[in-house]
Amino acid sequence: MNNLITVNDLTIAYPMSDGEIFRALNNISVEVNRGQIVGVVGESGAGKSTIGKTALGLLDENAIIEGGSVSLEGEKISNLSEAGFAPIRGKRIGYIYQNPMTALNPVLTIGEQLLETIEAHTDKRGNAAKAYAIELLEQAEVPEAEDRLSKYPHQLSGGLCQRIVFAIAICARPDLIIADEPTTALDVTVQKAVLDTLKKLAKQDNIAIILITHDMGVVAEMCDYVYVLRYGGMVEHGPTEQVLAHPSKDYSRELMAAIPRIDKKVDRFAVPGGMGKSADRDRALAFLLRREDRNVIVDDKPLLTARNLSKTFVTPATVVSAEKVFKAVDDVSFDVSHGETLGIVGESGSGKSTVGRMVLGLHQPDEGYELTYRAQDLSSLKSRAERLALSKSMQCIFQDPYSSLNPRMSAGENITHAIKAHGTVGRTEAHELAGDLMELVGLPRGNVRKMPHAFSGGERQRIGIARALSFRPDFLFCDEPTSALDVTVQAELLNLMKDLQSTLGLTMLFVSHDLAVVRQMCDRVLVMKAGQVVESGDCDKVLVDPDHPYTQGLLQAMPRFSFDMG
Amino acid sequence: METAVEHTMTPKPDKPEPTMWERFRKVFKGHPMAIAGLIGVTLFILTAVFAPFIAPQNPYDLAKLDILDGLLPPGSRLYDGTYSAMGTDALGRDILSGVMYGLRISLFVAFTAVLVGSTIGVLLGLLAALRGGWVETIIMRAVDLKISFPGILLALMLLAIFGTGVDKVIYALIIGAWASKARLVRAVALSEMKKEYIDAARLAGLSDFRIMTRFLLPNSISPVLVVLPMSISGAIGAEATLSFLGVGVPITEPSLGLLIANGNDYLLSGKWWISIFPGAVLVAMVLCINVVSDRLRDHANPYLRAKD
Amino acid sequence: MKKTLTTLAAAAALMVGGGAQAEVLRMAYSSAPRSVDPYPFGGATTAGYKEHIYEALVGHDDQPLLSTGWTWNSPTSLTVHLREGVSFHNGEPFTARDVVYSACRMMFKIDDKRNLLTSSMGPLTDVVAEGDHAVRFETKNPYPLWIQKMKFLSILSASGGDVPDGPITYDATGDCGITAYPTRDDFENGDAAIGTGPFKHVSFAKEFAVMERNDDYWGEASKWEGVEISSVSNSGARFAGLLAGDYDLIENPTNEDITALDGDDDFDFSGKPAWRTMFVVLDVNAEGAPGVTAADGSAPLANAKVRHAMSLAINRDAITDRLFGGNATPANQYAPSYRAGAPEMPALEYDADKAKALLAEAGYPDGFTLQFNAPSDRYPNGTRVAQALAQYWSRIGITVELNTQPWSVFAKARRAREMGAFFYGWGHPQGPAQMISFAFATRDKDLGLGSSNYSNYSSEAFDAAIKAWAVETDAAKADEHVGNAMRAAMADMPGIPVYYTHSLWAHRADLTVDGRQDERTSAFMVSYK
Amino acid sequence: MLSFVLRRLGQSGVLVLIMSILVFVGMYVVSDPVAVLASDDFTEEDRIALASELGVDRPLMVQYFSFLSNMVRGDFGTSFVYNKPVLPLIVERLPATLEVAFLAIGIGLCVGVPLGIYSGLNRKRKSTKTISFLTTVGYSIPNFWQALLLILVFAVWLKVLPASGRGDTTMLFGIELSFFNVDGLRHMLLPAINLAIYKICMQTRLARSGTQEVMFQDYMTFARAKGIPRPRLIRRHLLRNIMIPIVTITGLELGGLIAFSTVTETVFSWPGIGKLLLDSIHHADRPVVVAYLILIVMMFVVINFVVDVLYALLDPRIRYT
Repeated sequence: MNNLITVNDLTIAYPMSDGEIFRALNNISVEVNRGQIVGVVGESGAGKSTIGKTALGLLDENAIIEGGSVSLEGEKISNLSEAGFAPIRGKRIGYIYQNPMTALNPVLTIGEQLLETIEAHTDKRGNAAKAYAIELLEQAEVPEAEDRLSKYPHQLSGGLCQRIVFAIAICARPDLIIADEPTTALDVTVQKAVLDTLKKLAKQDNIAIILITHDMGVVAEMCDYVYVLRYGGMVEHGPTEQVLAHPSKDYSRELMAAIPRIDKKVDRFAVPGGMGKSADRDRALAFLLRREDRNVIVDDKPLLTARNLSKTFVTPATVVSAEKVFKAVDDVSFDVSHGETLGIVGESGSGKSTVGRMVLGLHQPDEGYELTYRAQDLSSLKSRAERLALSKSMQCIFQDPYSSLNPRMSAGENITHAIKAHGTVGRTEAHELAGDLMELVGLPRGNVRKMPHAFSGGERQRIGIARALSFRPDFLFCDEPTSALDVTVQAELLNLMKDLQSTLGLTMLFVSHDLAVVRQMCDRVLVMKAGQVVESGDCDKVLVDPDHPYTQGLLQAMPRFSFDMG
Repeated sequence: METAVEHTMTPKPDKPEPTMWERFRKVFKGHPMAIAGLIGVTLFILTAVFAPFIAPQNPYDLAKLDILDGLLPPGSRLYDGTYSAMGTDALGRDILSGVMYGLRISLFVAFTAVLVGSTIGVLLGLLAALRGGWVETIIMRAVDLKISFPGILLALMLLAIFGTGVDKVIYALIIGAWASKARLVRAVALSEMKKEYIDAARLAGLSDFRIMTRFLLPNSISPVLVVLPMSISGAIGAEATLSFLGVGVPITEPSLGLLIANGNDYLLSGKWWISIFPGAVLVAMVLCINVVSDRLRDHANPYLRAKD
Repeated sequence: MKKTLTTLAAAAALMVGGGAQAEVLRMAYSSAPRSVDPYPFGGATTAGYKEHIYEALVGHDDQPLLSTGWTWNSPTSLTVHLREGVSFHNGEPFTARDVVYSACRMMFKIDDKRNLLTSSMGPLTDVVAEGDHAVRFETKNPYPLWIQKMKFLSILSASGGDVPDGPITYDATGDCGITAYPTRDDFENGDAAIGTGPFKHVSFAKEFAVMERNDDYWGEASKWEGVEISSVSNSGARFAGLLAGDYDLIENPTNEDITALDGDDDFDFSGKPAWRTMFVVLDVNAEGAPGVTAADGSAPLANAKVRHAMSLAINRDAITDRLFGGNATPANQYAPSYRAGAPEMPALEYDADKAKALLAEAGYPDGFTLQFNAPSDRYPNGTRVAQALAQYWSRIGITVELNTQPWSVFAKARRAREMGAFFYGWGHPQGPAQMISFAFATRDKDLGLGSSNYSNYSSEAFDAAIKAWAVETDAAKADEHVGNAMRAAMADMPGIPVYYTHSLWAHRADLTVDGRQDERTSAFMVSYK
Repeated sequence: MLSFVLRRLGQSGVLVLIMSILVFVGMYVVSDPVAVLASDDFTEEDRIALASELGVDRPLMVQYFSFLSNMVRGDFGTSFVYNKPVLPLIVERLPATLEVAFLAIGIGLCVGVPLGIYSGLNRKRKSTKTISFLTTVGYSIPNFWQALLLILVFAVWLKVLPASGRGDTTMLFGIELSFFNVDGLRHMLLPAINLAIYKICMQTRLARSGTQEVMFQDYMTFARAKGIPRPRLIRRHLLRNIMIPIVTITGLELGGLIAFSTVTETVFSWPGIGKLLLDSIHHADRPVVVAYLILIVMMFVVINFVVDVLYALLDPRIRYT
């Protein structure tokens, strides 16, 4: 039979600056039929986007097609020139880009970007083109289509932008749409709606879709057939249900096992990782548990109480815009007691991180708040010494592993720089300790001297954790610690944090947008929306049958894959 | 960049950090122009350093000069028998020697001025970014002020107060160099400030000074390093202009710029060698410096490096 | 861009034709005339410009111009007889009334600022019209110099301003019962720019002045239909302008540039020994001079032997023909030897060994340290000469720190007397004596002597001679006194004369230029071959 | 918006104050008007009189405050040298400078930006290497020397362009302009080129690096994926984006040209304000220098302001937020 598109033993190589050759794809074969929705899943580095780029001739100029080919309805297209791709791009193959906010040109209006595509692919001009543009937007379910045309991308939400990208993609009614992580940048509620639209569009024009994603949930809901990639190689492929429910390869199994489940809480993920096991680790633990230099109050009072936290951000006026005031957090109160983990969930912009940053003193809350930590009123802290003691005891695990380490310091230095500065440890001791801590968080101590850029995201996050631990904190604020990571890495990391918490008796404030993760990590949870707490309580209650419609909505939107596996 | 990210994310074989020399080689490998430039720069610097030993004449020792040797065309012999490959100027100063010594002055002036100026600029820029508020306002307004203050008047002031001298020119150029750097660094530092490692440092209770020196500085400096060579050639040009305006280095110790300026008077009368030779050398040197700096810039530009 | 290119081509075509026709003389000055109003400003270019339009009782050559002669009634009273049949550009006849008016105008302060030429009028107590064609000048002390100073008093038409009828009575404030004098604008738009000169004002913009021939000129009318004066301060550009055909004649080409004209068919240059003496001023103060230090702490420059040694060390001929290509004259006294009234003096010899010996004899066998100052932007070749001097002195063992500064800085330091030795040039309209009377005489308010005596030089012999000269109305006797003064000064050498400058003009080869000593450039000097 | 403007105004007020003080002190230490203006046959009495007429015999503080009080009344004083009110003196020379400055910037943009985009798009080509070589040469030659070489070539050897002066001008709304006048344009060309060469090099570099960065943005890839024809890709998507930094820098550059093209104006004896500044500094004409620099400070404030506005116009992200 004649497939719509056939990727045949494709191998793509990049010569790297250090002389090595890096293979983004290795003998990959993919087949897609008309109207079929095919998923290509894999974690970062799997090379899944490269497939789409090859099909559209968008590979970076220095990429080399070492072998194999891509053919569209039998004719080979992978070797076409820039000009040769002209009749294909947008016309026969539509493309949906990872991040709608960056995919649209920030300085051109939506209308301009839509119309130029229409004029490129159809003979519609002037009003006809405009009418068609509006029609497309309406098909993509963009409300008030007409006056969106005059807007600029940054004026619209991510969801809307993605719908506009859809409209652009279907403009020439292509046979195939390549959707590269179409929903990664979107909130879970938006994600669902957007995916539905995409599905609808595909159906109505019988357009085939290659859906590139890392999200099993998305695959489960969208795809009939799925390919699993890893490090540019094919792991396995088959009908979605089969691959997801009964993965035949270890990696696939791991992948599935690593996915946090909203419906049931596991105490550990069935993946390798967690604390390193060795003498170093014990030395590290010994250091961390040596607490005589700290005054531990053990009573039934909560470790941290927050009352009426509010935060207003003011952006000063500029030439063109007046001063803007934005209330990020609006009167939030909560307690965190010893050893417990309090979760805060909410969509982007709900102000959940701001709460934590206020607790840490990285943001100054608005007047009229009350923050007590270890029975100490934080607002009254004056002397540097008090502050110091506090900052040692309250630490943070940051969101973005790529910016949370000082790029100009070795891993070890990143971990122990501060405690050296405070004189907690001496030079040699510090070096030892750095090694031990790295072992503790599951990194070989041999990497102590490496610079951050030599580590992967997950590894950097571990270094971040080691740094936080080095202060022997009681309280950890985890600000979306895994949102930037792949599921398997996330699972390992979450395991590690569970272990550390139980061994060191840490108290945690855990912020995440992913209800499933929160379900796995937290005892109690606050649900935030637009700066306010809409619901709070035990996870098992709130995340199972919530009272508040918003929370219910969140749960609804969660892509869940229903195939249960043993 | 997708590819760049993927690359860092793939498990790396345990490779030691590249040494200075390896980095260096990586930057210049396969860029003949840049290498040529590099060689050029080194040659110029060597000439400047060893001028007193290789120059046929000491052009700064008035007793050695004789106007009877004046305006000799290239390839003549001076009264005392010295061979003058590039001819002499009106005062019997051997142009070749003049160029060697001039190179010395020009490079010295430019380098010290730019280095000191940039250091000041960088520190102020960082301070502005770190402290914000009135500190920032004052520093940035000072930058504005400097931009609207003419260098010639500045140089004149220094000259009037302290008299002529190479050091005065350096002061003038330092004051010329700091502002742009302060601007640049502040911009970069501000974006660095948004990153979480700064929060981490704050959280660790580190002092502002430490944050500035160990965290902000090393991460904000590279753009400055990239423009540094260009500033240096800029400073050489500026020094030349000051000399042309009569407020530059002492006329008895001409820099390249001053040699050119003097030669200017003779261009129309066909005594080309007096300004063309120093001019050519100046251009060549600046050219080398810039070729090298361009290479460094391209290399520092992440968009391009991912592709290299 | 494209458009400009085409226009450019058109222009190029135009250029070829251009240049040839020269009924209008296009001259380029080295600096812009400051005003059309003849009084407020001095300076060669301003003077050169204004004498096209205005004339004075005495010409630049100290000979009668708008006058026919004069008689001394007493050493303090001079009657000048005016030329008859002269009329202004506006047709008004020229009379004594105009002279008194002009004198008043000279003294009058415009917006409370004196005219920079006023000082020459200082000693005058009264100016009286004697009938229509004679004017009497009264001074409180004998003021024979007035004869020569009269050339500063450009004659304006009394009809110019708002002047009540009837005779004008002079007073030193310049008020003279005159309601209003013409303003700067009146002059620049031409209403008040009315003289008796051979050219009439047409327009005067920032760097560009246009004049047309005065066909009713009392003397011989000019051959030039008109004159255009541009001002190009950068010598390179000025010279290039000539070569490019923008101008027919330029003043002050550099000595370097004119060498390019050797054997050039289209362009040529002319020179004229000028009245300016370039010399080194030495502070002879016995307490020592700023910037001059000797090992034994003594004051070298106070020792005449040292000063003579420094003079002996200088090879003046080398300077004049190497740096000036012969377009300068080695100096042998403080005023150009070729000026009327200058005494005969021997050439100054050059002998480095003798200089060394003399220096040793003076007690400085190993020399001393001398900071030598020179303005960097004032005199043609100035900095080079300064370096040459430094060369010669360092050869006889003096350690010279040459310090060149822009004129503005230099002038301040000079006025503040912060310089022990500096290079300086002085030219003067009034013969040889004037300059030394200012430069070397002991200060004397009444006679206005020694006001620029930066040498702190004081010699009875010299002062006696100068004082005698200052009050001598008989020309021959005056010259005698000048001679004595000059010899006295040269014997002590409070300053070292180096050379006399020549004025230079570069011009189209088909023109001849009969230059003048006073460094001015005017159309009268220029004619076709 | 208003608060912003007010803050800016306040700050620039302070700037003007500081600048005026700096210049006052500066000119005071640099030169003595009397020494420069008085001719040698002035008696000491004449000099003292002159000093009092210029008002420079009073203590500096007094001079400064009387200057301030006059300035707030809009009177910037009278030139020592020309004995004319300062403001007209500067204003009448302004058009000449503005013309050349704009022409130079214009040339810079029209030549530099296309070159830059070209070399940004074809990084590997020979021609690109040549361009970058030339740009480097271009701005490594000292401005004054460049000027003389230009004169040498175009005026002396080729005799196609006049070497100096402003040439004929046409009156327009009472302003003398060289633009609408062949002779004027010809006179303007050499100075303009002299100033433009550096700008060309700079614009080329700006446009090149801009292009290189923009070309790797997601939206460029996506636009290609949409199948937009390349010309439009460059005209709309690329150009619009690189213009943003270019405009910002060009603004300041223009300011620099207007304020300090002293060397060029001197060498070509172009009757503009730059030459005026240099002459005034050399003639100790403090009133002119002070007024001049105060105006320049104000100009830069305005330019910064305009640049911000332009920035907003070009970048909707700033316009609508």
